[in-house]
Amino acid sequence: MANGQEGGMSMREQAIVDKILEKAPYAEGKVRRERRIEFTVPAERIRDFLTLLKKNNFELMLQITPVDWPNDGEIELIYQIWSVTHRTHVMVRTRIPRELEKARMPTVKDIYPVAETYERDAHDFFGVYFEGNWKMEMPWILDDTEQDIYPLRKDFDMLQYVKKKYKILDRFDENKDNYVI
Amino acid sequence: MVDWRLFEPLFEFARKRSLWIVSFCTGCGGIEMPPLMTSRYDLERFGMMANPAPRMADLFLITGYVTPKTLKRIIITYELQPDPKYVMAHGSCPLNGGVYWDSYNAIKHLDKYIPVDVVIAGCMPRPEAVMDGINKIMEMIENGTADSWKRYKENYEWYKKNQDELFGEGWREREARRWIPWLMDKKEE
Amino acid sequence: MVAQSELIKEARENGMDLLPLDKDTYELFFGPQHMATENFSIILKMDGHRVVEAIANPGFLHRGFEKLAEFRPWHTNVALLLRVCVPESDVPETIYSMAVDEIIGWEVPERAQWIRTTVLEMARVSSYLFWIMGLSFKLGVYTAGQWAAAYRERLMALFEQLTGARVYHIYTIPGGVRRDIPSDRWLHQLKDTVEYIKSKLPDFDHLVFENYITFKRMEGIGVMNKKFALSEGVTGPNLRATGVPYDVRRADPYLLYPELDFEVPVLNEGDALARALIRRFELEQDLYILEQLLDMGPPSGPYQVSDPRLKNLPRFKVPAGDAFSHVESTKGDFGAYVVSDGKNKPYRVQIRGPSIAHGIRVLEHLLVGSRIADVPVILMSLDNCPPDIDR
Amino acid sequence: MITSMIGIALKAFLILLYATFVGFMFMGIIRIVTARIHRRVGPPIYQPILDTIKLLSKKSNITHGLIYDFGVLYALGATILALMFIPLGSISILRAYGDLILITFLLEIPMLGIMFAAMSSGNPWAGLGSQRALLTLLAVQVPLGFAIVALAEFYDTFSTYQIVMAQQTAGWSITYLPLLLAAVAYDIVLQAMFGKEPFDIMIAPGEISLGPMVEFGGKHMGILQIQHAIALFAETLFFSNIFLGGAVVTAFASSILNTLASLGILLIKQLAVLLIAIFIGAIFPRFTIDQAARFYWKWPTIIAAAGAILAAL
Amino acid sequence: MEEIEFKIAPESKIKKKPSYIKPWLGLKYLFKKPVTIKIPHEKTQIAKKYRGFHTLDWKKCVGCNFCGQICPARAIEMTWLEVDGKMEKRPHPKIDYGRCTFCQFCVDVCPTGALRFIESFILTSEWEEDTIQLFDWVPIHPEKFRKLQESYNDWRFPVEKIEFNKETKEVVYHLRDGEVFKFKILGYGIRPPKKQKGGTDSKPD
Repeated sequence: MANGQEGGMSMREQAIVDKILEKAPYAEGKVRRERRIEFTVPAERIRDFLTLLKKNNFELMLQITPVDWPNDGEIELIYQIWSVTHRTHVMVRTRIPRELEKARMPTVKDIYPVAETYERDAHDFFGVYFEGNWKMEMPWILDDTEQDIYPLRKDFDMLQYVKKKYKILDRFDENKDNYVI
Repeated sequence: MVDWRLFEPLFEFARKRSLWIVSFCTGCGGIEMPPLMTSRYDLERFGMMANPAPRMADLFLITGYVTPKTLKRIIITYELQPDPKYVMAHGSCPLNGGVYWDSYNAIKHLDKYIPVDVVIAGCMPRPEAVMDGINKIMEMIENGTADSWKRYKENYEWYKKNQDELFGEGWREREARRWIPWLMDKKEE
Repeated sequence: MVAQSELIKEARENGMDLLPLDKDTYELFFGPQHMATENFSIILKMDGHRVVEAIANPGFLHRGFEKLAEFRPWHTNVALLLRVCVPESDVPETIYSMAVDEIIGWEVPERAQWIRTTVLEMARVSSYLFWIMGLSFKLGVYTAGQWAAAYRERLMALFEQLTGARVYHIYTIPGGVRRDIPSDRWLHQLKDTVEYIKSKLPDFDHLVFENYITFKRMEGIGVMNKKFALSEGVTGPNLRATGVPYDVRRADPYLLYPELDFEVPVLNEGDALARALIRRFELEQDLYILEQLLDMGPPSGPYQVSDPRLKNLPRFKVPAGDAFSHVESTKGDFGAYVVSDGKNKPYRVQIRGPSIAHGIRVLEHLLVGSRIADVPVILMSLDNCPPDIDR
Repeated sequence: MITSMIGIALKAFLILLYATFVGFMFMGIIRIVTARIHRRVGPPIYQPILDTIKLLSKKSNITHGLIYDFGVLYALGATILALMFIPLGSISILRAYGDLILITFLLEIPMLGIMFAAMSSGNPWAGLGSQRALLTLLAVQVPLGFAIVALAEFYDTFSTYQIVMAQQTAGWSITYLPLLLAAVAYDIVLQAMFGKEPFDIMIAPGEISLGPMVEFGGKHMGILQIQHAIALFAETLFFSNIFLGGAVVTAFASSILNTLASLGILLIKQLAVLLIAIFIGAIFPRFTIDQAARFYWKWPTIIAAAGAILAAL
Repeated sequence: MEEIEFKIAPESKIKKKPSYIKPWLGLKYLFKKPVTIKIPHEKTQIAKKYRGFHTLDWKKCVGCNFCGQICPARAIEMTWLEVDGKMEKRPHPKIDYGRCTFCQFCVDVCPTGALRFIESFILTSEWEEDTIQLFDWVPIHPEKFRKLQESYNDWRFPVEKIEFNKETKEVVYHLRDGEVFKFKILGYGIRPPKKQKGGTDSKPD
C-alpha cells in the first residue's frame, strides 16, 4: 500500500481542499495523503462547514470520533466523512472544552441524519452534549449504573472503578495485587 | 401414589440424553454454537437442541464474557427455566474476567451471580472442548453432582445480595420500566 | 416540540406503571433472548402483527475496547480489537494494523500483503457462508443453513493451519503477519476448498436464492432508496443494493486489490431480496478473487517488516500521529482511527463498525409498518452484527 | 356386557399405546430424515421418548391457572378421541360413528386447547402465536372442506369406514382424478397440521420463539409431546385411510395375523405420507401468515373445489 | 457522480428467477454419507501449530517478564518457586487460564524460547473451589507434556488435579500418568520475595 504523502497524486485532493476553503475562509485545510484530507474548523462554525461539505458531495458520514486531550483541557471531535463521488476521506477537526457543562456542541443530525447515532455514542462515552438531539438521554450502550461516568475520558480510573464495582479481581490468589498496566 | 423415586435412574438417563439448550448466546462464544448445532459437529446426536423458549430449556451455555446488561437478562432467563437446570460457562471470561479483566463493563466472577456447573477453558473454546464440557455435564448428571440449581435455591439470599450490589436494589422493576417514557406517543411539535 | 427529557421527568414523577399506549397496541421486547437477534434487542410497539414503532437497544456486548486498547502494547491490541467483529475477525485486525503501519510509515512486504489479502477474502467467504446460514435459519429453510455451516468448517480448518486458531486468529499484526504460510500443501488445500465451495453454490441457490417462497418473503420488504441510504451512512452490500456503486476495495484500494479483477454488483431495488442477491453474488466474486490470488501465488520474501524494535514488543513505540484506514467487510465499510502520542500504547483507537449505521436508525426506520415475521428477515438482510455496534 | 366393556377398554388402551409408540417413532423419523437431508447423523430414533420422559420428570412446574392446565389436557383428550374414531385396519372402537367431518373436527380442536392454555399464560409471543394458529386453522378450512365434500360426493357417504371398505373393492381413492385432486389439497393442508414448513407459521422459532409453546415447560410440554405424537399418528392414519386405501386384510385365517398385516400395510402408507411432509418441510422456507392464508384460499382451494365438482358430476 | 472505472456486474448476472421445482434438488444428499464428525468415536485433526496450552522449560526460563508485559489479559504473573526445598534462581510465569486468550504473544516475545505452546486445548472442570485450581498453573516441561499428549492423544490438560494450600502456598500437581509434582510458591513479582516478606517461613539456600 503506497502512502504517497506528497507528489502529483494528491493534485485532485488539493483541488477539493482549495474549492472548499474558498467558500469557508474560517477553516484550515490540508491534504494528508492520497484520498485523505483534513480540515480544522472552530466549533461554532461546524454546522455551516458540514452543510458546505454535504453540498460538495461528501455524502457518507463514517463516524464522529471524540479524542480526549486532558493536558489541553479540550475534547477534539473529528467528523469523518467519506465522499463516494470524490472517493476521498475527510476529517473535520474541531475542539471544545472538556468540562462537562461546557462540552456542548450543536447537533448535525439534520445535515447527516446518521450523526444522531454517533452523537449518542459520543455522549455516552465522553459526556459531550449535542444540543438539539432529542435522543441524547435515551439509553444507549451503557447501563443505568454507569449513567454518570464517562468511561472513555482519560481521567476515568478504570482499575479503581473495576475494583470497586466487581470487588475482587483475581480468583486464584488475592495476594496477587501488583497489577501494572 | 406411585413412588417416582423408582424411576429416578430412568429420569436421570433421559435428562442426560435430552439437554435442551436455551438459545441465548451471551458473548463471542456464540459464534461456535452454530457449527456445534449444525452438520459438522451435530450436537443433536446427543439429543441436544437449541430451544428458543427458556421454559423448556435445561442447559444454559454462558458463551463467553458477560456484561452487566446481559447479566440481568441471564438471571431472568435462568430463573424462568424449570428445575433441574444446568449451567456451563464457556471460555476464560466468566471464570476470571478473561481478556476483559480490567474492563469496566464485563463481569469478572460469574459464580457470584448465578451458579455454574462446568467451566471449560479456551478463547474461544473449540467445539471439541465444548463437547467435552457437555460430556462432563452428562457425567455429572449421572452421578447427581450437577446440583447448581439446588445451590441457587439454597443460597438464593447470597446470590440476590450480590446481584443487588451490582445492579442496585430493585433492578428488575427499573429494567421493566426503563423504556416506558420512550415508548409513549411523542407529542406533536 | 416538548423535550423528551421533560416527558421522562413527568413520567417518573407520576410513578407511571403501565404503558400509556393506545389500547390496540402493545409492547414486545424482541431479544436479546431470541433466536433472531442474538445479543441485540429491539423494543417493538406492535399493533396486531404490524410494527408501529421500533427502538433498537444495543449494548449487550459492550466491553469498552476503545478504553482497553489504551492500556495494552501496540501489537497486543490485535488480540483485543479483533473481537469487535466476531464472524469476520480478520477485518478489525487488518484495519488496525494498516492504520499503525501508516503512522509508522512501514511498507509492508509483498508476501505479507498477499497473505493479508488472502486472509481477508477467506474471512469474507466464511462470513458470507455464516450469513447464508443465518438467513436460511430465519427463513425456515434449515437445510441450506446446515450445509453452509458445514462447508464453512473447511475454511475454519484452513484458518487453523495458517493462524493457529479457528475464530480469533490474532494473525495480522502491524508490520505484516505473525506466521508464514505453513506449506505448499496449504495452498493446494485452499484451492480445493475454493473449488468445493464453488461447486456447492448452486445448492444454496436452489434452496434459498431461487426458491419461490424466498422471493415471496423478501421481495419489497425493508425498502430503502439511494438518498436515504447515503444520508444514513449505510455502506457495503446494503448500499450497493440501492444503486450506489461504492466498494472500499475499489474506491479506496488497499493491499493487492488494485491488481485483482472482480465485479461490483449493484441493484436498484433496495429491498431485502436485492441485498440478499448482492451478497450471494459477492460470495461468488470472493471465490473468484481467491482463485486469482492462488494463481498469482504468494510472492517470495519476508512476511514481516524487519525492524530491530520488533524484538522488544512490550517496549515498541510508535511515533506520534494519527491515521484512518478502512476495508470492505461483508457488512460494509469497516474503519479504524488510531491516534498515537509516541508511547508504547495507543492514545486512542476507534473502530467504526458498519452496523452502527444500518443497525440502529435504518433498522428502526425499516421495521415500521412491517409484519412481525419480517423483522428477522430484515435484520438478517441488513446483516446486522451487534458486536461492532457495541464494541 | 361387562366383559365386552372391558374388552373394548383394553382394545382402546392397546390402540392408544400403539399409536403413542408409533407416533413417537414418527417424530424420531422426522428428526432423522431431516438430519440426513441436512447431511448430518441426527439423534437416535427414540429421542422424542427421552425428551418426553425428561419433560415429565421436571421437578418444578409453572402453571398459569386452571385454563392453562385444562387446555393441555383438552388437547390430549381431543386427539385421543379422534384416534378412536379412525378405523385402524379392522380394529377400531368407534369406527361405526367415524364421520369424516367429526374426525376432521376432532383433529383440529387440539389446537384450540393449546391456544386456550397459551392465551391464559399472558405471554405476548404466545398471543401472537395463537393468533397465527387461529388464522392458519381458518385458512385451512376452505380446501379441507372441499376435499371432504369431494370424498363424500364420490363415495356417497360420510363414514370413514365405508370409504375404506369401498376402496378395498374399487381401488385407492387417489386413482380417481377428482379424489386425486382432493388428496393433493388435503396433503397441503396436512403440512400445516403437522406444523412443518412452509406452514409452521404458528411455531416459527426464528420469529416468535415457538409461539403458543413458549410458556409451556415441564409436564405441560410433556403432555403436549404425547399429544403431538398421537396427532401425528392419527393424521397420517386418517389420510392413508381415506385416500390411500386403508388396509383391511382378510387373507389369513387367523384374525391376529390379519390385524398385524393390516397394521403393517397402514404403517407403510403412513410413513409415505410422513416422508412427503418431511421433504416439503426440508426444502421450503416459511410463509408469513397472510401469504399462507392467501395461498390456502387460492391453489389448494381451487384444486379441491375442482375435485369436488368433478366428483359431483 | 464521477465516472466509474471499475467493473459493475450486469444485473442479469445477479438476479435469479424464482422456482417451485428447483428446491426439490435440495433432497439430493438424503442418501449420501453425512459430513458429521462423530466426536466420541472419531478424532478430529488438530492443526500442527494450534495455539493451545503453554509449556515451559524451567531450565531455560530466565524470568525476564517479557511474557507478563506483553500479555493483553495480564494472565501471566512471575512467580518465585521453591522445588524440593531449593528456590529457583529466576521467577517463572504462572498462567491463569481464567484470563488467557491463547494469543501466544508471550511465546513470540520469549527471548530464550523457554515458553512454548502445544496443541492440547481441552480443560474441563467443575466449578468448585478446589477443582477450579486447574486453571492456574506454572506450565510443565514441554517434553513431559508432549509425552502425555502422545500417550493419551485426546488433547487434554496434562494435570488431573492441582492442590493449592492457601496458607502454606504449597502446590501439588497430580499429572495424568500418576506422577506427583510438588513445589511451593514463595511470592510474586520480578523481585525476589525475601526482600518484601522477610517473615515467610520459607528459607532456601
